[in-house]
Amino acid sequence: MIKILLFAHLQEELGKDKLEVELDSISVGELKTKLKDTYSLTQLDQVMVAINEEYAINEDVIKSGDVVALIPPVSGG
Amino acid sequence: MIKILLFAHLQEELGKDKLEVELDSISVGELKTKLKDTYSLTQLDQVMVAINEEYAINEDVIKSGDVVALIPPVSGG
Amino acid sequence: MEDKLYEIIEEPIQLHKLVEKVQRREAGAITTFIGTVREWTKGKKTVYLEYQAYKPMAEKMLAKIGEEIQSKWPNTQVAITHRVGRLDISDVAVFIAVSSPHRKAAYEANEYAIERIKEIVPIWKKEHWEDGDMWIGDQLEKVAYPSGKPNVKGMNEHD
Amino acid sequence: MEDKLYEIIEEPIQLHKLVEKVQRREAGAITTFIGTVREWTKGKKTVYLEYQAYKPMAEKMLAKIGEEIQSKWPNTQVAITHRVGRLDISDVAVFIAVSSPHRKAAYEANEYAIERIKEIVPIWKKEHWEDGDMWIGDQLEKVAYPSGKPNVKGMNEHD
Repeated sequence: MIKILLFAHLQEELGKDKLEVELDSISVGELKTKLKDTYSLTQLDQVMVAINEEYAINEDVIKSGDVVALIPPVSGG
Repeated sequence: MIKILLFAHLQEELGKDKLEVELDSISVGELKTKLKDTYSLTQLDQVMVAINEEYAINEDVIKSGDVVALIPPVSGG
Repeated sequence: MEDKLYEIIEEPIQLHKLVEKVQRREAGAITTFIGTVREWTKGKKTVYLEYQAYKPMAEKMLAKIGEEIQSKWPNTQVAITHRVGRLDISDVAVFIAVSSPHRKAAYEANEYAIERIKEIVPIWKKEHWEDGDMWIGDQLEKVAYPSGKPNVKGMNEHD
Repeated sequence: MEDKLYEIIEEPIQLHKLVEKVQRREAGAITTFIGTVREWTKGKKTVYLEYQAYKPMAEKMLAKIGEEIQSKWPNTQVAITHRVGRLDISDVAVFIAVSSPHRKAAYEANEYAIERIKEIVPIWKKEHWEDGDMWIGDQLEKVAYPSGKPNVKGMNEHD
């Protein structure tokens, strides 16, 4: 199981702050495609992915038990 | 009468924080020469002069009643 | 170390406490940056802001910025606090303090910190105007990250 | 205006009070510079410092620096306090706060202020070491003012 944390407009679009998907392993790129198809999330191209609180690239592999975060362009400061 | 305020090492060299000289008018440059001769003040070349709280140049004229300050190179901050 | 140098908090930020975190006998200069909620942005009047953070990762990224600074400007000390939740006009959103033996490094490092916060720290701002609201992201102001991810290796250019 | 924006004082400087003097609804950024007494300078250990000011002229020159800043960086607000008397290690000698709608101006204006203080404000520092003391002047670090007087028209270059 992979836990996916949602923030900002993604959280509002889906009406929840996390998703759980039953998968053993998936690349970041594949996960983004899957999320686009399943939840019709917009603007996902500009969304970064963090695995266990570290930024990841499309080729990185997410494993069951990992905590994934979808990080829209940040606007702190 | 012209009042001359002294600060920092000048104050310590002369053992006082002001001088009073009986003059009607004198240029800044002339005053510096006079002070060098009379009080053997050292390092007066690098000392600025302010008349009534404004920086002055050697050609400016000091008049009786003015408050003059000898301003050694500053070191605030 | 009793105080956390890098913090995401919900309460008002205590300015003098943050300065104390970086004050040292070898420091001659402390610079601070205080980011406050501005009333007008690009002609629109802000009523209030809402900040959200991915807190554990945000604190980790703030600490990473501190490490970057200490490697670029040796013998600096850094503390950063970002507030989240609802913030009204003039409230302090972010507070950065940098101490250094000499002032030049303290200014440069401080400016570097705020630039990097805007690049890599997972914090989001929602603008609330009189006629609506919107989550703000760099997509509204800048191009997308060309490399497909934020420059997490350390910034080379200031804007 | 209830508070003085430009002050020479003998008591410890209250940081948050100075920040309040420049906080405004149109400000999005406040930068501060806190100059503290450093223990080691050029290999010599400072025991304490003594600052002396020609107070009325010093306050006038601080105000002049504020005016220069407001003409170079429009819509900034500036407050500067310098402390005089005996200061121990880590005590705050000077505190500069600049607010601005945007951060770039707040950083630049703040750095300009400290550079200008070191040029034109009649304040002197006496170093007290374990084996002696000395009034410090720029003559020990830099050449004399080339024009025979400090550049009171406004600085053009930063060092």
